[in-house]
Amino acid sequence: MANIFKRREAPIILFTIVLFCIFSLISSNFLKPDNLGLILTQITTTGLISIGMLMVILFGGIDLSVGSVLAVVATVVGMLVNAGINPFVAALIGMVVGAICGAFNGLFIAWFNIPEIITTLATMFIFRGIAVAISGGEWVTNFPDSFNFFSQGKIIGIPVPIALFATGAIMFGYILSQTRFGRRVYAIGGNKEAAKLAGMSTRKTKFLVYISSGMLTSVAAVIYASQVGSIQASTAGSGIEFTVIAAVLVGGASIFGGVGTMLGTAFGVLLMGMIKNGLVLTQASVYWVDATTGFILILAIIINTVQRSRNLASREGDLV
Amino acid sequence: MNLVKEEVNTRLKRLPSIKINTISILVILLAGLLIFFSTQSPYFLTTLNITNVLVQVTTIGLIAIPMTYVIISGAMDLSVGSILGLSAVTLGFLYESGTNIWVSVVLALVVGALAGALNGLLIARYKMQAIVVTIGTLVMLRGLVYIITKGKPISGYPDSFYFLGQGKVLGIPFSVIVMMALFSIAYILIKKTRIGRYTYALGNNEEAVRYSGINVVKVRFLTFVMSGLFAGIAAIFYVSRYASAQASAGDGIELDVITAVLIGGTHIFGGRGSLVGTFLGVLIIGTLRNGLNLMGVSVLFQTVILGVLILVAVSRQNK
Amino acid sequence: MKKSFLRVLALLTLVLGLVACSNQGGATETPSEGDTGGDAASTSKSFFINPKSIGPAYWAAAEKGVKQAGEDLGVEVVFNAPSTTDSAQQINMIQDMLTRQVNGVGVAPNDPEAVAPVFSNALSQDVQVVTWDSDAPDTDRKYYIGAATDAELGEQFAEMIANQIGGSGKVAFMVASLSAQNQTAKVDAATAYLEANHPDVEVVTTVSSDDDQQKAYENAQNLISTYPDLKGLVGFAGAEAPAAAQAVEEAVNAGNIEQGKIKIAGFAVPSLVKEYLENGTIEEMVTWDPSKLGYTTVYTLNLLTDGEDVEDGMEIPNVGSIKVNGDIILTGTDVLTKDNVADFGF
Amino acid sequence: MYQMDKPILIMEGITKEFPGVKALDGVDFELYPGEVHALMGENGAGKSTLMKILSGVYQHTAGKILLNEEEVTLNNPTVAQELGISIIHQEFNLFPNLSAAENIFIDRKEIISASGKINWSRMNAEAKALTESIGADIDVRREVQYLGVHSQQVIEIAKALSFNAKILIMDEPSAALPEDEVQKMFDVVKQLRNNGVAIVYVSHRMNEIFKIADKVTVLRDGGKVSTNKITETTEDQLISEMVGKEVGDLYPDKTKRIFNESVLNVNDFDITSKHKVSFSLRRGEILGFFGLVGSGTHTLAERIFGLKKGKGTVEINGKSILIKNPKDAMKQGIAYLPPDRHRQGLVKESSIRENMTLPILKRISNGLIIDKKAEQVINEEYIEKLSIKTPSQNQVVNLLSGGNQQKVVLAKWLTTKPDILIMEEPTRGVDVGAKAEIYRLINELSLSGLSIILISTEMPELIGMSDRILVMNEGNIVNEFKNGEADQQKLLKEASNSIDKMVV
Repeated sequence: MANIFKRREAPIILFTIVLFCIFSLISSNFLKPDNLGLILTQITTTGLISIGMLMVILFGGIDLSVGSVLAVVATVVGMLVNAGINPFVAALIGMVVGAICGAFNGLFIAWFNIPEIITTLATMFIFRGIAVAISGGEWVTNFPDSFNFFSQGKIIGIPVPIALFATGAIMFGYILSQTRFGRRVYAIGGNKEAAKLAGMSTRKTKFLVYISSGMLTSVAAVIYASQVGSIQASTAGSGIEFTVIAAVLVGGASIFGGVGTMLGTAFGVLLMGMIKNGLVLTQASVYWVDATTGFILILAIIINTVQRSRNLASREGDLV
Repeated sequence: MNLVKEEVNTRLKRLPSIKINTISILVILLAGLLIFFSTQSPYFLTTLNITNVLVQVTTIGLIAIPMTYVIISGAMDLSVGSILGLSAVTLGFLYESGTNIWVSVVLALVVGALAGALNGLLIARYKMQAIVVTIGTLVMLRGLVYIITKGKPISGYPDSFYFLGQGKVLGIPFSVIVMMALFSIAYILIKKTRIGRYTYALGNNEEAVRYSGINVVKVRFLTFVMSGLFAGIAAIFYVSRYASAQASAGDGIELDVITAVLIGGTHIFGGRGSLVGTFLGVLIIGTLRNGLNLMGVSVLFQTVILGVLILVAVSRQNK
Repeated sequence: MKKSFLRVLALLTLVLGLVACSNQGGATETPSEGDTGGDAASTSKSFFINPKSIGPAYWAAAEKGVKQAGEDLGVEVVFNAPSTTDSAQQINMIQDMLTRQVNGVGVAPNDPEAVAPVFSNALSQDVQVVTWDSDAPDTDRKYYIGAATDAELGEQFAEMIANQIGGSGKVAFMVASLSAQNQTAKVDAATAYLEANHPDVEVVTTVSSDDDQQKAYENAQNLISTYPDLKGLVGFAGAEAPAAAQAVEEAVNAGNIEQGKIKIAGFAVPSLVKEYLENGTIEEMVTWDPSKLGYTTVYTLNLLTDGEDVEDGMEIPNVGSIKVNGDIILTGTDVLTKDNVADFGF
Repeated sequence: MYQMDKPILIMEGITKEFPGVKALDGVDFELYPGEVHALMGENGAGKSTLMKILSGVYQHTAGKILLNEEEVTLNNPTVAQELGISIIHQEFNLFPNLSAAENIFIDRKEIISASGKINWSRMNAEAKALTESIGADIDVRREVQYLGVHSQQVIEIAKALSFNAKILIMDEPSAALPEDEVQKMFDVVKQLRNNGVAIVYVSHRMNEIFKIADKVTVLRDGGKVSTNKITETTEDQLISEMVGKEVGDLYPDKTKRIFNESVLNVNDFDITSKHKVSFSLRRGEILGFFGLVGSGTHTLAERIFGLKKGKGTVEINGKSILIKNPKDAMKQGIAYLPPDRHRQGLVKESSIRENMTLPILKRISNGLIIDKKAEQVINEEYIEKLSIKTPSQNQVVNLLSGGNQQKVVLAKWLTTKPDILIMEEPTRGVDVGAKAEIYRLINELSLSGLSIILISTEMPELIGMSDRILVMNEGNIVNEFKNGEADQQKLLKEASNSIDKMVV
């Protein structure tokens, strides 16, 4: 039991549970299965993007371009679907486009060694421009019904978006914690020099991470397009990077890299989604929503920090 | 003896000249833009237009000053836009509820500084990660703005107040004079005083500064208070110039500011950078926007051009 | 040193090359086509038409009307705005265009108060100023061009939802922004109208999407879940109604609510709600064509710069007859149903 | 003793050129299985370049490397490791965010099962076995950032051992180890040697070389000076080979020293809430502190300097003072030279000038503005006083040699004109020539009336420099040795005895 509390995810899990209880007490509708399903559906886009963001943050980087990548992919997929292409084929093409965007980031970051924040700040602008250019500034909308599969369809009784997010989270959770590739991500984030000496290729690993991040974002984009039903390239996904980064960091990851888990991130995403849903449900004044969200965020960060410093205090040989 | 080191020596001795290069590259870039735009638009190189550009960059310029300090010291402040909004509506709210305009101005500055102090407290004193904390305050303070205004812009200020953002002294807009003056003061502070030394040292090796008996917490705290205060100053000029305190004031400005600072050659990981560079970075962004506007280039292409500029201009910042 | 100089050169070339390219490819500027019209005298005129932001499809639709007018009237029009609905950047841009010595500007202000100084500045340079889509009544603008006044629209929305839900029950308002004046004015008018005429209709809350479609969609989902007895959703901006319809349709498909239990009213862009009108999720909506607003704006500016004026009931080509009420020009609204949705070209 | 005739490794005429400079010039080096071959030389002599070539980090520009009489190309560290060449770097190359076991086995095929999953239980078990084989008891599941320095070193050694290394390069392996662990490490080294592993032992520490090495090779200025059997050389000879000239006695003469009043009295001063110490320091005295890692010597220094908070006051010149932060300490004339100059001592990207005046900027400012002139004068003064070798005071500290860097840190604290100077590990990572100079400086300072607390894990240094030595063990001062009383055995015994036995 004591070990559970030492885990890095402990505070965020605990905090999520407490908040869950508070919302349940305030609003009777919160605990309804429908609503819980709703929360899960709503977090799928941010959730999928946060998986890639977690890996990027594990490297000590940050990706500001995810919102723009989402816009590019959603626009492309939407236009393909409207051009009569099978939604699944369109989604696959979308993933290729996402991978190309990721590769573009990865190229500048891993090969040309330009810091992540600078590269992605630039590509945030560039991809957004490309997305609008592709769309011609018009709404991409009126998708055929078959495209609804990605938002309303079910796989063995589970809504598709939730199934996709769960698959992504479990898959990458496994990769990160159990495979050589995943441990490389942690190792490089923990100590880049040591990783090089141990013969790991930082470039290759980083490049792969950005490609996977691009692909995960494109899956999110497909769900987004199907859920929302109409895409406006200039605003689709704009600002989502902050929500995603906040979710990953609230989930216990460190901006300096090397620290963070899929479990923590999933809870971070869940927490963010719960706040958004809960604040509407508790019928709080609309003007209070942002302030309360920010306050809860800071509270979560404080709790994380307290736990981290307590862990450090128990460091071996504190008498030196 | 020390053959290898000497070799490294000769390579690294060029460090100072690299620094000069950064500035000269920026100057050449700015000059290139000026020449290009003046060939493209007859209205570009007019006194009126140049004044315009300078007035337009005051908001970004004012906030870029402390941002340079914050980034050099190895941190980051994403909440400046929200602080600007908060100070702006505080000013409007206080004046609307009967407070003297100048008292309101002072109190708005205090609110800005206090918001910065909140960041500083969490980041400097409690060692929380700057990006995380300021994303949190970004959301929270913007929320506060909406609570105060309920979304309605607050306008109708006395004429004397409009002088700040719209008045001129000897033909030069007052806000531009203030920005230049603050840039100069900040330049002297960072170049010639111990505050500047501490800021650079903090960005390079915080531990060593602490072990030198310097109150690291205080220095870092001050950079964030300064950041809040300057966002407050920017807010005053914003309200005065636009005659209105709107809830969305300053939304998203942090990216513009950080872009300007980075283009100015300040190193994203701290320890290196200069205010001259930041000033040039601000001017480059302002000139680019203005020139492209005059040419009637759509903002969509403008953002793409800005993106490419960042990628190319800042790519020298290898890790 | 030599190397870095080359680097700067390369950088400059790249950036300026891009600028040049984008200028050529920039679809925003319609060069005057004086040779086709033969109206050579007016070719030197140029107008700056400034929406709230660039990118949203609503404005893209408006841009079509603006360009059409530019072509028809043989004037140069520049259609541009910041990429976000940022008041400060918008004003900077207006100022830049005044430097360019345009003859008239048409602005959809993000902050109606903040544009006052730049408008009086324009006037002092003999530049004609009108507002469109969103008004700034306390400024020196000559005319406001809208489909209807915000108050009228708010009341129209209110009447429409009250009608659909049978005059009593809970409704929720969905807006694009909590701080945009044209949104809040409509909300205030609608609330007042309901209080006065349909006291049994209760407005439970107002939610904002910040112009983000996903947020609008999630807002609608959360509203449906929060208020089990909700009877109506009112969308005050283009992205709200389709998002509401999408959420309602999903809830119906999932069996959470009955078909037709939640009605949707408000403003809609026809192409966005086409399928929902056709499948019955939406019965009727208020709409207007932003391209008509754009066209009328350019047309009005052209008249003003020629020293003429608009008149009540005058016919504008491609738009129809307009209503002029003091300094307000109205192009009128349409009620959108599944029967006429196909007739709208936007 | 296990000794084979054929060399496992032959390096012939190894030359390494960096653009414009020769770092190594035709060095020959032979290594036999089952021998400990010490590699010595001052900083910059080429030791690390040679070892980096051997471990595949650098590639030589001329010469060849034969492994078991076959020529090999070592183009990256992985190749070297696969050929059985492992290196333990002086600076830890650990992943602080990963567990001890993962650090040992990171990125290794052996611990990955057929399905591609990491076999955690096998990895942990093997890691445990490896660390136990070196006599260490570590929770291998714990993240390295929560482990102490000595455990981290053990992990480094275990990592190298896990490769079944035939050639093991140890770069200053004892630098971070406490004395009792050094003995354990020697046992491991001997064990490895008996198993036929060839060990290259890079060290500055003479006494270690003579204890453990079979052969010793000295490098100077990128070339080889000599290779000798350890039995056929002496300490003096090695030193003169390394510096190229005779150096006098490392330690100054201590006979004519007199002390008067005490300047610092520490009574019942908290090290932790459980441990209190009392001692006093007299004017002009060099008071040595010896303790193993974790004994509390470092905490004591940080407490007196106000970097760590705690209870208890100190008495300075008869006045009782509460020190809450470094500012308070500096006001009382206390200065503290920290043990790790890279992390704690220097802002390495800044110039000498900026580093030296960092603690006294307030004093040399007129109002807010720094008096550049005064700053330059102070710099000139101390560069000369400490004979820091640099072309200018604007030189970036990064570019100085270790000895000169350490002198800059020392100068930085001398500019504060302290009465009491606490020095921790003042000669760590500094070559012999610079060491002698620093010792001379310390002695001069004490003769001019400066009271010095010298905390060190290097026993010869303490014995050679101190007027008195206090030994700390588990947060308590357990014994005091007057000048001439202490020797290495006694110090180590007091420092490593369990407290229970001490309380008689």
